[in-house]
Amino acid sequence: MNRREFVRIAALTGLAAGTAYAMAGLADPVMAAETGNLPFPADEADAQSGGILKVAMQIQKMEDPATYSWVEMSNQTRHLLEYLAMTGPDNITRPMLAESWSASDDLKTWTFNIRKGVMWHNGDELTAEHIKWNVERWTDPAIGSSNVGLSSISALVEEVDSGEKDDKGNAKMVKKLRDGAITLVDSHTIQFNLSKPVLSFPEDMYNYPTAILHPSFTPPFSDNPIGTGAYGLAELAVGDKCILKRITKTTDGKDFTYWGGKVYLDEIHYYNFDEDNQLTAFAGGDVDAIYEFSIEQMELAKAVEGNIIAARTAQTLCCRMRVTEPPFDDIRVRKAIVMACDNAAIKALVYPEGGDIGENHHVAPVHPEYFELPPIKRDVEGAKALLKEAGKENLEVTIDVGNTDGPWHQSVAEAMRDQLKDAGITLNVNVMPASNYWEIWAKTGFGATAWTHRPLGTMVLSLGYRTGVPWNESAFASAEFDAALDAAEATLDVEERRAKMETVEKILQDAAVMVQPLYRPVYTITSKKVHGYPAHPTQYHQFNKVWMSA
Amino acid sequence: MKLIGRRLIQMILILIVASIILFIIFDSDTFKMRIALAELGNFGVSAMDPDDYKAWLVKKGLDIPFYQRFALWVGNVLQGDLGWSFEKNTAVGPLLWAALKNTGILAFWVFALMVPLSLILGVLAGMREGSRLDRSISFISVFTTSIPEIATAIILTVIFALGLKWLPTKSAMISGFDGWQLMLPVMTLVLYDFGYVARMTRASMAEVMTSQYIRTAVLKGLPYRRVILRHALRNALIAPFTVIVLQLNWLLSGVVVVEVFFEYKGFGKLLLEAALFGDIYVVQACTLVAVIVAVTSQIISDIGYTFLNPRIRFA
Amino acid sequence: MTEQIPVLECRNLCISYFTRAGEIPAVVDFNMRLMPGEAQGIVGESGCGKSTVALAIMNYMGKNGKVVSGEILFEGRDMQKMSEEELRQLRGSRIAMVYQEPMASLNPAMLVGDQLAEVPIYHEGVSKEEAWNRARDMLAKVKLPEPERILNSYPHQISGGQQQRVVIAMALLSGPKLLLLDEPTTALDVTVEASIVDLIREIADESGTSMIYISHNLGLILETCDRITVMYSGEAVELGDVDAVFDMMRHPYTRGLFGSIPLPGADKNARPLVSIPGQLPLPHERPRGCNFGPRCDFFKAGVCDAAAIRMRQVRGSGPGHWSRCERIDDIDWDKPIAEGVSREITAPGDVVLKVDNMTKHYEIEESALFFSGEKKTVKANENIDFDAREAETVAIVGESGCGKSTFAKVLMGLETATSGNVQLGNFELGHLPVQKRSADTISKLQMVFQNPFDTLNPSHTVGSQIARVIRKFGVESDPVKVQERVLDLLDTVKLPRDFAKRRPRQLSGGQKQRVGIARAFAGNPSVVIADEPVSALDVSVQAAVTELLMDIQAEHGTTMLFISHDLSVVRYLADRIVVMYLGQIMEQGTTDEIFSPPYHPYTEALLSAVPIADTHVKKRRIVLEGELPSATNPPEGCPFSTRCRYMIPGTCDVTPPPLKQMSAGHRILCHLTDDELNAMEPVIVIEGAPSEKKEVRRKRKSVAQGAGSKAKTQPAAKRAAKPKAASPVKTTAKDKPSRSK
Amino acid sequence: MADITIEPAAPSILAQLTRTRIIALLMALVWLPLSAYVISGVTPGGSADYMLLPSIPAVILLYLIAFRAWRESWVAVLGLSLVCFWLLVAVSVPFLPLFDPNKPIAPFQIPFATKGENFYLLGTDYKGRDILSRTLWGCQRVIVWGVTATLVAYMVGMLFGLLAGYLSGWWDEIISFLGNVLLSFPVMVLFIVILNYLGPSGFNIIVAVTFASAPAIMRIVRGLALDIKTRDYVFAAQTRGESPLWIMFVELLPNVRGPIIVDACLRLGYTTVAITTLTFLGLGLQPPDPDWGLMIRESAKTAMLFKFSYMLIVPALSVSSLILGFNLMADGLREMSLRD
Repeated sequence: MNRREFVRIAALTGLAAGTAYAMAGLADPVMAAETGNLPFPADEADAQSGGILKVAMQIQKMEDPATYSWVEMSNQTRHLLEYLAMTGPDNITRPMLAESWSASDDLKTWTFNIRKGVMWHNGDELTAEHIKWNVERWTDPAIGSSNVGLSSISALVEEVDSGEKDDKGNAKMVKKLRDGAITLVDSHTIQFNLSKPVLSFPEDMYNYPTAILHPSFTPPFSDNPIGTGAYGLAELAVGDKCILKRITKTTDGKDFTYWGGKVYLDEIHYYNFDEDNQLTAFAGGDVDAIYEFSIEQMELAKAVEGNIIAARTAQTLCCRMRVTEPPFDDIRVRKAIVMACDNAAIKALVYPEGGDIGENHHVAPVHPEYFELPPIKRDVEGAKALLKEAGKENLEVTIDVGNTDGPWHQSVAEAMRDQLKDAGITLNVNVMPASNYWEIWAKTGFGATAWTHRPLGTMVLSLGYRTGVPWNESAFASAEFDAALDAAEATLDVEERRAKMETVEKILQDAAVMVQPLYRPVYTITSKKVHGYPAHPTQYHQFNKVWMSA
Repeated sequence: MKLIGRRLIQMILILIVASIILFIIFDSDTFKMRIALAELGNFGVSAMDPDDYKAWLVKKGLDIPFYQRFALWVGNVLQGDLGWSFEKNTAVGPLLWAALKNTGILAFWVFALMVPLSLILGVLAGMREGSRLDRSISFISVFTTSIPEIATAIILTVIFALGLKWLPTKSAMISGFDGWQLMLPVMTLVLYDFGYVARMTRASMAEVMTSQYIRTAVLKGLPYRRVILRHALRNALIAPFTVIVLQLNWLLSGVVVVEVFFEYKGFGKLLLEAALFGDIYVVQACTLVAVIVAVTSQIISDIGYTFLNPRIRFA
Repeated sequence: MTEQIPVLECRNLCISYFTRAGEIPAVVDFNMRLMPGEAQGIVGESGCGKSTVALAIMNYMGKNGKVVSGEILFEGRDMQKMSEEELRQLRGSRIAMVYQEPMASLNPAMLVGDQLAEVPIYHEGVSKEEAWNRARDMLAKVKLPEPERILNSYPHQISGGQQQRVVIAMALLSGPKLLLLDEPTTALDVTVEASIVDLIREIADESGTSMIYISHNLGLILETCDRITVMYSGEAVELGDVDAVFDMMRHPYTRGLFGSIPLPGADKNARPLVSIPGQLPLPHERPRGCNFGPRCDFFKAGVCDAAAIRMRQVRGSGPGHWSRCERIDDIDWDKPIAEGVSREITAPGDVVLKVDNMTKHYEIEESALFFSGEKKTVKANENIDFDAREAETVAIVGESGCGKSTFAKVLMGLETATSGNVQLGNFELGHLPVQKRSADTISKLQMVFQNPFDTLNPSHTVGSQIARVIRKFGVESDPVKVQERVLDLLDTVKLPRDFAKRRPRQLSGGQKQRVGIARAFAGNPSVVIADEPVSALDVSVQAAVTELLMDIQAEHGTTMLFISHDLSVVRYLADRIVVMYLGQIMEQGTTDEIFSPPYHPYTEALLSAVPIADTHVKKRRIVLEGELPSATNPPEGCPFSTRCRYMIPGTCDVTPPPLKQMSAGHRILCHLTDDELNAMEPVIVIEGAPSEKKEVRRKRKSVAQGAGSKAKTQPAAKRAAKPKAASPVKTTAKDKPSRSK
Repeated sequence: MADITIEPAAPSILAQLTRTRIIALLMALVWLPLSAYVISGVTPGGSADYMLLPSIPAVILLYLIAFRAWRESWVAVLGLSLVCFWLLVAVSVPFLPLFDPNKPIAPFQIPFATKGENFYLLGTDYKGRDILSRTLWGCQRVIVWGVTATLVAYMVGMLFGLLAGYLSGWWDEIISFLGNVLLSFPVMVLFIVILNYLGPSGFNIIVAVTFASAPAIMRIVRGLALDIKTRDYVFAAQTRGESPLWIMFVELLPNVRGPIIVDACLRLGYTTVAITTLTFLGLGLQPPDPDWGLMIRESAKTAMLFKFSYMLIVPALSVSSLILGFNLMADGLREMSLRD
């Protein structure tokens, strides 16, 4: 167990981060220990208060935070609405509105201690009751929150007959909170009783739609924005701008004190720019920071004065083959395709700066339980031999590409096309609009699907590769794999889990389900005036300790 | 006046036809899916089963057949309600007015510069057809008109914004109105458009100058000034007048690329974004405006033509 | 007289245009002396340089025209040496001009009053009010009714005749010493032309202004001028007193010109017209020596083409009579021009075409998708009733808007008759549109069109256009035979066979008209409608085409309906004449019956209006008043009642006139009694001695009546562009001079 | 753009030129292989390249013929030279020693840069693709789609124009009304709506251009047809009992051609602008094959810097020069037709 891992485990077990760092013998330059269990970075000595941070981002609407569908939406409210936990730029999750948490050994009971003295913008104090109200709301079928899909929350609900019938006359099932799933221990302690073990409960609590709302909330949020954050909403114009200002008074006129210590910025301004134009807006001096720029814009970014920030992520592209569709039902074909590809070369071509090489098993180096398998090697001759064996010489296949995460998908596919040519495989790249791709992503024989970053590797594998799960786009089915994954997921200890992950990763890699060439970095840029800007893997804006020099 | 009546009725017919077609187009599954994607995100949509999707459509009011939505929309528009933008999550009316206001400012300056420039150059060139001045002006106007707006925008940006750094690159005007940011878009449009109007003016002037009544005027012994100012200009400016008014219509097209390139928040950008999003009511409203502007400019040009041309006025 | 300074003198004037192709001499060695009060006519075919002379006098040559040598003296001062400002002061004040197209010559966007007032304001510096007053007076002087209304009108609000009067008034406003008239009546209807000519003559008599009258019409010159200059291909070929030149032509071209116009004495069978062979040389292709040489019967190599020909004084004539003929003394001028080959008279046969009470009404409405305007009925043809026999030529005569074209359309099946019948042989086709007619019927009825530039499709070869007709009408279908037939037809119209491969662009106007005739006769028609087939051609070509048409007609025994506005031509070639006015037949009868009393009052006026280039002819002067009514709103009663000088109030303007049978085929539609009609005197009398002419003219002047007559639109005949000699022609056609280079 | 008024008189120079069958043959020789090459989307470098080989002399021959005919108008000759230059590039680009236009080599090489043994005359783009190669290859797509779209628009516009102009009556009312409906949309709105609906591709650009241009063409042709149908030769054909179709296509159509050629040159320019602009807006031709609008689009977000502005300037100047060529040609032809 290295030190970084230790910190992570400590956090998972509910130790205060600072303590964990101290135990790991880290100098802890980043995380505040002395300010007492805060998830934010330490205050910098020369930090100056005041100033407006202008950020270019797409401005979305603020309807119901429980049904957010875009990261941008959550960024707009991230400094108003806060979460039980917070995953930092280092991919480590720390307590936020919760002070600490603990899990039972079977990982079926999670107890959260709610931070005391957290004040709502209307003057109320945050209690466990409020948390319960939020969790109940997420599980309300009428709300339709995607949080129900989180493994943690799904373990709190049961399917019941809604009493209605669908078109075919079958009983319509709805998910409802189980009785006794939530127990209020005291005013600041809440306990979740799960139906199955869940490892990622704290990580789930920083999933962007899990922001904690005041019980007085009615959508849209922008009409009556009450949160616990340091900032309030001053103006929102969708597709134009979103202006946040420091809160000094509660709505009932009292002085507002923020629980999270010092914040520096007076105002945070989001201005709407398309992703393509954010960097040029930055270059033109309109904004101080941007949501993201693409790899194509790297050279432009380098030429502009500013700090380029690259975040390591688990965001990836899975060029996955559906194992039930011919010719991919033949593992020799899949293997040949995988072997003929050179992931390292593709990564170097598509994302020369930052990022990680993919290893075709969908566990990223940034994941804590990542087990490093031997590097995969390109083997063109082997591929040819396999094809010959399978009687599929001069194989011609088509890959569907939707560029759902940007044109780099296509670059990957084209690079693959060139590499596969060496093995005598003809790859046709079928480019289609993103919306069309999402209609066929789970059905097509060969498709390039983007997977987003998730804090734990097991989370992804559970979602995408267990037998029969809805998002199992490759139709991969292996009892062995499921069992190995179960074992890993039941293990709280990271070191142990990592060991178990070897089998999991190996099974998936050997099944040659996908060519996963890379984990892409996420780039952003800030002006030299901006200090402490976080490089978050999922582009979550955490501006509490960001400050502007004059 | 009967003509105007005809035009107005024609306009209403066009509007009805156009908006029905738009409703049909945007009724397609592709567009609904596009709205869903934008609203719910990629994974959000892919996680939906058909029932959920249907429910979502019901929630958005997109499950209603297009003809019913059309009828509803017509009713609302007649009451001054232009509908709701899916993308911007706001009423279309204010959105459209803000965009039109910005485009209006742009158009005002474009016209304020382009009209005198092109008329003066056109008249100077047409006055002495074939002279060196005429040929220079003609060539310059062919030249500038030949450079598409996107290229003009690039060249001006490279020179004035990137190279000399005199002007800002983009015109998003995020911190309020800024005249400097208006300059590149205006220059682009003026540069592209003036040549066309100047050429029309020149052709009209040249034609008038060879006409027999100018010969009559000269052979009547009138001073050259009088011949030009009293006899030639009045007739020569009839055609450019209508052309200029019709440029309004062109401008609505022309601004799209300029506004998108310079990030200027006007009508063109709104339209393009709404169309790409599948934001039916915004597209409808923009089309409404576009057609009204087009037909109105036609009416104005008709009236102006009639007014300026006694041959028609007193027919 | 000799002491007087000429108002204008042109000495050895040479004018050239400078184009990319180089210098093109437009006028060469032009001399003219115009004394005060004198009226000088310049006559010539298109492209002869007559308008260039006028514009050179005004010093308005455009940017590429230039006086190369010689001088123009205005009252003794060289205009070339004047400054712009001096010129400006002359123009419009001392020298004024009247133009061919009155509508185009007036600024459409200015009130007539303003345009008139400019003249005194800028030349005499008078106040605006004073200027308007003068303008008003001047309008009254040019006999415009309601001058006040006209002053406050825009040009398009008044009729063509009135516009021309306005232009004349504008020219006269500052009492010019010299008035230039450039084809001032060409764009007008015949009856309107007559009244304008009348006005011009009156002005000349009254004010003592010198005039230069440019025209292609010899008759007009005779009626208006004292002296005449005949121009050919940029040169004056003959000049002298009008009488001297008309009675003692001393240049072959002048003689040729007279030979090709049908004068009252001519007869199509006994004394056919004699055309001048060949055609006008292009300005940059003029031959050496005499320009007329290649077309001249008296051409003598070595004499006529040796060097530029000088003007020579004509011996035995008046002092000012000159001719540019090298062989002036060698030619026996008294010997009549070689006569045309006379034709055998073919007696008219059975009735081929019978038009019985045919009426055609149009409904016009303001067409729109959603508005229906009021419907108006245009009575284009009303009770047309006549017949035509085999081998007969029936002429339909009338001014613009008389319904000639509609009638042709009904015959051809492009329109159907509203009522009545049209029978071709025994076959009824008045209600049968062309699509429903059999190829046979269609081929029996063919047409020769007016405008040579429109008659052939510029995109197809001559041969293919004729061949199409042959195939279409099923005359031949075998390609070889079709081709043979095409060549035969070209022979028939006297065109070289290789023309079959040419495109219309490469043909001259006359040649195109020949092809048009070949096409019409390709299907062996029994009736040919010729719609003003020669009116757009130059005079010297007209005769040739007319003759050709009649030769073929005579040969095939074809019936011809000859539509024309020109009574001289009609008189020459028609057997019978139908006179139409506002869609109705006013009078019909044999040519003799029409040209001698009793007349319909309209026929009488029409006869009087036609200018005749013969000093032996005496005309009664009848000038029509009022305007040509609109066909959409014809007068009640007799259509001619608004302009008729015999109008009986209460009868003519209320009751439609009865049809009077004067003799077997002579019918007149009029309220006048037979006695009144019979009491009419002949309009045209041919007299013996040329010397009486002067008196005749004086007399005419006293009869002359000015009136604001109106031409509704310009005659269709004039709409066509004048044949341009400039079209790129490379031909070896018969009517092309064989040039010595 | 609003319509340009065209002198109805058939310019004789044009008529003379178009008459020549050779020219039609040469044009076909250039056009058919080139459009087949681009539209079928064959991979360059294959044997398909050789079908462009005969087009090269054809372009040169065409240029010489037109040069001779138009030499008096330097405006027309200049325009012709520009257009023929790009046409020559389009047919000969597979044979030029260029880098693969889609192959990333070394990104952000400025013009005249030498890296390794490679020399980049116009530099490379953000992906490291050679700009010179992309520009030259790009003209193929621009020219082929532009001209094809214009051609189709003309066919449709002329057909309807002839129907409306010659048949008049209800045909005219209906066609003119539909034309007005389409003309009432600002062109860009029409493009956006159509391409947005059909999806961005070359074929859909043809559809969109047809919808946008055909009404204007229809108007011009209708006007010409209205004029021509009063000519005596049409009258003659009618009185000969020819069918309306025959009259429209044999009598009217060839005579409409003259004035239409000037308009066609202008419209080729508009279409080129439209394709470039639409591609820039993301509604036109799709990546990765090179196209000027696409190059601008890609560079506008990756190279908005003075030192990288060559990436924008090169395609911008290329498209401008092609359009300038079309416009100058139109201008020269009109001037010549007016002179005669």
